[in-house]
Amino acid sequence: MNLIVVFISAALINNFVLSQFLGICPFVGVSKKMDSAFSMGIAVTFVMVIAAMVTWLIYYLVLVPFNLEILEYVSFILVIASLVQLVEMFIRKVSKPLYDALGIFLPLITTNCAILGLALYAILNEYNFLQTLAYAVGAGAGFTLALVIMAGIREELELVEVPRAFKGAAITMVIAGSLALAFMGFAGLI
Amino acid sequence: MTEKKNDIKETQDPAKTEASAEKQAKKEVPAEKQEKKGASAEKPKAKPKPKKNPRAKLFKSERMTIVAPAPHAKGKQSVPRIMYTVIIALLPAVAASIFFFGTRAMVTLMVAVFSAMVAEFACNKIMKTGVTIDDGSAILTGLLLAMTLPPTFPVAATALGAVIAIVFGKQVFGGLGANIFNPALIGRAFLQASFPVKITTWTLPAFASSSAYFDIATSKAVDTVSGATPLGLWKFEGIGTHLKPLLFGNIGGCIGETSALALLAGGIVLLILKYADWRIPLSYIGTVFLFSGALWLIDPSRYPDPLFMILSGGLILGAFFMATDMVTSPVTPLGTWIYGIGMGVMLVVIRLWGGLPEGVMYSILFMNGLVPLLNRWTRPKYFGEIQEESKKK
Amino acid sequence: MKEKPAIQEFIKGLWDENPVLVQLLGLCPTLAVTVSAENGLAMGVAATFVLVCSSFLVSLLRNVIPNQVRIASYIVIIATFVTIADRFLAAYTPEISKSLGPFIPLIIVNCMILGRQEAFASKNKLGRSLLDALGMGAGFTLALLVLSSVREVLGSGTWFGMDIMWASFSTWKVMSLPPGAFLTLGCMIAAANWINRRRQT
Amino acid sequence: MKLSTFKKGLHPEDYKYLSQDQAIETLPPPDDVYIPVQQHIGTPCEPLVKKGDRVKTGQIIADSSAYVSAPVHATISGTVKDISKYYHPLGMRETMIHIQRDGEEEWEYLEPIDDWKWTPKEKLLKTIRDAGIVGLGGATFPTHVKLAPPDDRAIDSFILNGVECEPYLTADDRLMVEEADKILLGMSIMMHILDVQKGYIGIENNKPGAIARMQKRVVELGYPFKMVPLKVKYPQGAEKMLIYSVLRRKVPCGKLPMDVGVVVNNVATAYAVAEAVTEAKPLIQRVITVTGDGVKQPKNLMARIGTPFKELFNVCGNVKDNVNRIFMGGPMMGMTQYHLESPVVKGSSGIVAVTGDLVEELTTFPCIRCGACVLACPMNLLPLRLSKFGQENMAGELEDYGVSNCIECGCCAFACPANIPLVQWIRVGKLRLREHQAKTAKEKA
Repeated sequence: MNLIVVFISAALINNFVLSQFLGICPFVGVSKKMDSAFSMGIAVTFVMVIAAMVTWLIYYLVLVPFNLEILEYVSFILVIASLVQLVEMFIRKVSKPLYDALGIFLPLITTNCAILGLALYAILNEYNFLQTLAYAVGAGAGFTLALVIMAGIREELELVEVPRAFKGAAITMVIAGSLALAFMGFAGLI
Repeated sequence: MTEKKNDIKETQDPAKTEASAEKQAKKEVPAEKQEKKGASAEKPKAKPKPKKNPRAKLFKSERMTIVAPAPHAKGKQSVPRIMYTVIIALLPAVAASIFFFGTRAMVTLMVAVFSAMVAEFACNKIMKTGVTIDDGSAILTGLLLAMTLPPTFPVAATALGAVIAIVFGKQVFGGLGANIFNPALIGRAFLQASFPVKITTWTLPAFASSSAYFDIATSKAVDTVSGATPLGLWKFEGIGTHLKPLLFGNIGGCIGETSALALLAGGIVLLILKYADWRIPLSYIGTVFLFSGALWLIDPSRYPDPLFMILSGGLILGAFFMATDMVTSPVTPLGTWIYGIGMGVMLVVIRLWGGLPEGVMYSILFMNGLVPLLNRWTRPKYFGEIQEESKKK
Repeated sequence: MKEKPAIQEFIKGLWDENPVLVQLLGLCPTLAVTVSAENGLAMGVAATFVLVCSSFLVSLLRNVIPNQVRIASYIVIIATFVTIADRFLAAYTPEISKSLGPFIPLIIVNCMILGRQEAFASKNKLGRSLLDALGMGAGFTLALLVLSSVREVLGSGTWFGMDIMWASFSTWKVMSLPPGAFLTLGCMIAAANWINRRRQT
Repeated sequence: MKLSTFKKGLHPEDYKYLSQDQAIETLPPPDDVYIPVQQHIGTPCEPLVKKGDRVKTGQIIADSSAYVSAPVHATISGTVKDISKYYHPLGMRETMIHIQRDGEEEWEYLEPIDDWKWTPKEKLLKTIRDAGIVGLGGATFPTHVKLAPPDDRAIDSFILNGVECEPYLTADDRLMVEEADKILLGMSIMMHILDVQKGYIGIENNKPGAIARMQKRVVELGYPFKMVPLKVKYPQGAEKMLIYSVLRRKVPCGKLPMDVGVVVNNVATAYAVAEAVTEAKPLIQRVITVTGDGVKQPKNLMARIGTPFKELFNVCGNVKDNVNRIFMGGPMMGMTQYHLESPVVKGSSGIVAVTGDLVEELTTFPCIRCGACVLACPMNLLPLRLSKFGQENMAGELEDYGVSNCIECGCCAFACPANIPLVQWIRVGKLRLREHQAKTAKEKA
């Protein structure tokens, strides 16, 4: 039950993009086309889950026992960066179609604050390992959901005349604001 | 029959022709031109000779007609007609709320409509598009927004909500037809987030205290007029409300939430005229009924009965007038079903387990966001497409 | 090619290449921490500090760092300075540090900072890199300041904690919430687009 | 009884009462005819006569050696005055043969056939070709090609199209009432050529006279045909819709009716086939409805092909002063005429002049995604999307959403409350998709 609560909380109530403001850059940058948005969402979720697990292990098995919490940021970001590299190599080896679909998005993920943010929040919220896992899956699902909804809306908006000043990032922000308003309905759930 | 029709036409004709005599004359082609074509059996009629019309040369026939692509026939629908009909369909509910809440409700309604129109006009001027306040959509947005507010909501905040609704709900997307979210609900959601206390300060109808079957009124002092909505009462205090006041509107709540009967009357008119897709109210309310009904059967002491769920809060208003907003609802029939069911599920979830007593607004806004996806994923199979696939198999 | 005057590197960051409004970089902290002007300013200063320090180091080491591991090295450099900034804030302004929360460490992945290292500091001389970093940092802080001022004034009726609105003003709580952040930033970007187009024509 | 029909579509006001009761009146041969040399879909014909030649009624004056083509005949006896470009009712200027009448009718008949039941099918097909018969419902596809499907297509049903779903038009209706025998004869000749046993006659229920008359003659003459009265709905007369209404078969996208074993022909075509086979008359005239509230006396006229529209209006008491639109064909798919010298062609089923203030019609609003067009589209497409994709030149989406399936029936534009010229934009979309496909094909090659 507890895990479901963590999952729903991360996916809907505290949606990473719409209420935590994490991963805004890919949210603005990769939400133009539905296909790439979906691929990006899946890639981020994938990396998130692995990164959350690895950073959790590092924090509690290495940093805490050796009193090295000061190295938290440096070690986390290094883990994430190398993890992304590894994942990229792994996918390229294992599945060509998957690599073609996700390939170009993987390098971008290193600088996606949603990943580091996830790792930091998991530590901050003092989640145990399983909770961290549920948290990562939920956050990834929420990120993908927001990205896909936004991509759908932006494709729709290509067919209408958005005022010139609002074209692009500005209208994306307004839509994100409206979506955030809509997501406020989830508040207090659970 | 035929003759009669022609007669009428002809009696109408002279007035029309005289009015545009000069126009007609200009359309006439120089007489000499026609003489040259010996084939013409009929002599040109005695009409004033045309002056100069450079375009006349292009048309050797007797008169100029409109050249346009097919079809040359048109249905009777038009965008302003739809908008104004929806406004008229809302009037019974407006009348009911004024009856129950008095002039204060009227002030809120008027402020909202007026601010919406002013905002629309200002946007038109700033964006240098044609003035579009006469198409009725701004009036409708203002009206719908006011219907979702408590009768005693501050005037300035009402105006703010209307401006937000028009500017961020509609005009930033490019005006009518371009918006993704229901503008009135964007305005309302903005106000809900901004003034969470004021927007939940409900007023009881003016004569509610004298009505015997309204439990809460008796517990309050005579001069207090504020009270909670039936949903709020149920959620936070565990007090139920009888169905009869819910139906007639003798309850606390938003301006437009009160009289279910008046709303239904307007809504059914819209369904009959096909200005609202019948699938949306049906699937929305139907889902709420089935979902909450199932829960009620499981544990009637914990969950309210389904009729209460349907008649309380803004469900009727939302289902008939807001969810059915053409711009923000799916265009495909299948998409429409999913849209309605999604809203119903979300509404019940928010009402029963969420932090807020009411979720109509959020359920509609959330599903609005999904509409582009629904439209995309539920593209109907075109005629003959299915067979092609089955052949492949 | 004629070299631009060095001061140009500073000025461009303020408006023409403003990281937030024009380049759309570093949006996450921009939106997240701008509930109050104080927070916005603190975040701006912290980010500027990290940006300037890492630009300094990267520019200095630009010929030493091997090309293959440059991104990793930048990240390590940035992460180091972020840790310093974080500890500093936690020690001297615990209030602010608490309200900024994990967004201080998230400066590491702020694409504005990494972007400047990759695009500028690793290719330019020390002086220019410093000016560029200062300009970008100033532009970032400026944008944050405006955004956070709007949100604080409307959302809480105060500015840097001072009551400035009239007594009967009822605060728009939504401005302190995520939707308000998105809507305000959307308007700011639109305004920047509009002004830029005006200037061009 | 619930009448058979197809899904979606709509029912515009049909205005058939204007001319439904007007018996077909034969227009005397006009003094001048302008005969376009291209009057069918397929390979264009070349003129076989030159300026100054004397021609007889029914003489072939233009032909092509290609298979998918039909010859063109002189429709009056007289002298060829000129061969040059004149106004064509479809809007462009086309090569036409101008013949001026010089006296009495002199006929040149086709090779007569004694008893069609014992004549080889090849000969019947040749006669139909020589008679210049094309689909007279408006599509103008050469009939002899339609009647000779490739061997691998097993044809089992024949549908006679008496639907005439376009508002205003009553030409087919009158023809069925007055010439039922000849139509049935033409139908049985075509079924004989195709070697098909099952024949259906589809007529919309707003033509009770035609249904009764045809039914009566079918019984009296002992034909095995089945009458199928159909619910009044546009575009029932479109081949794909009619096949679905009558037989519940769906023609797959990009395929022809013969792929589902059906051949559909119009009643006017059947009439022309009967005339050609039994009376050796080539196709030189057709029934055309002259109607609309802008015409003083709406009529159904049997007119020679090549007669200028002006002549038709003269017979009908001319058009009223406040006419503001004249179109050939029905209001849903017809072409507006800007020139009344344009002649009657084989595909002209009617010429309609309407009055009325159309200013309101011309003000368009933005699309409000009401979905009226989706509910109207008989092909189950999303016209609002297609038109936008056409406007924005999005080739990939155009293909995904099946723009090429659009039959341009005009239902969407009729239903649109925002008055968006949807059909126009979809046409643009089709064109752009074709351009795009040609470009990619070129790149691949």
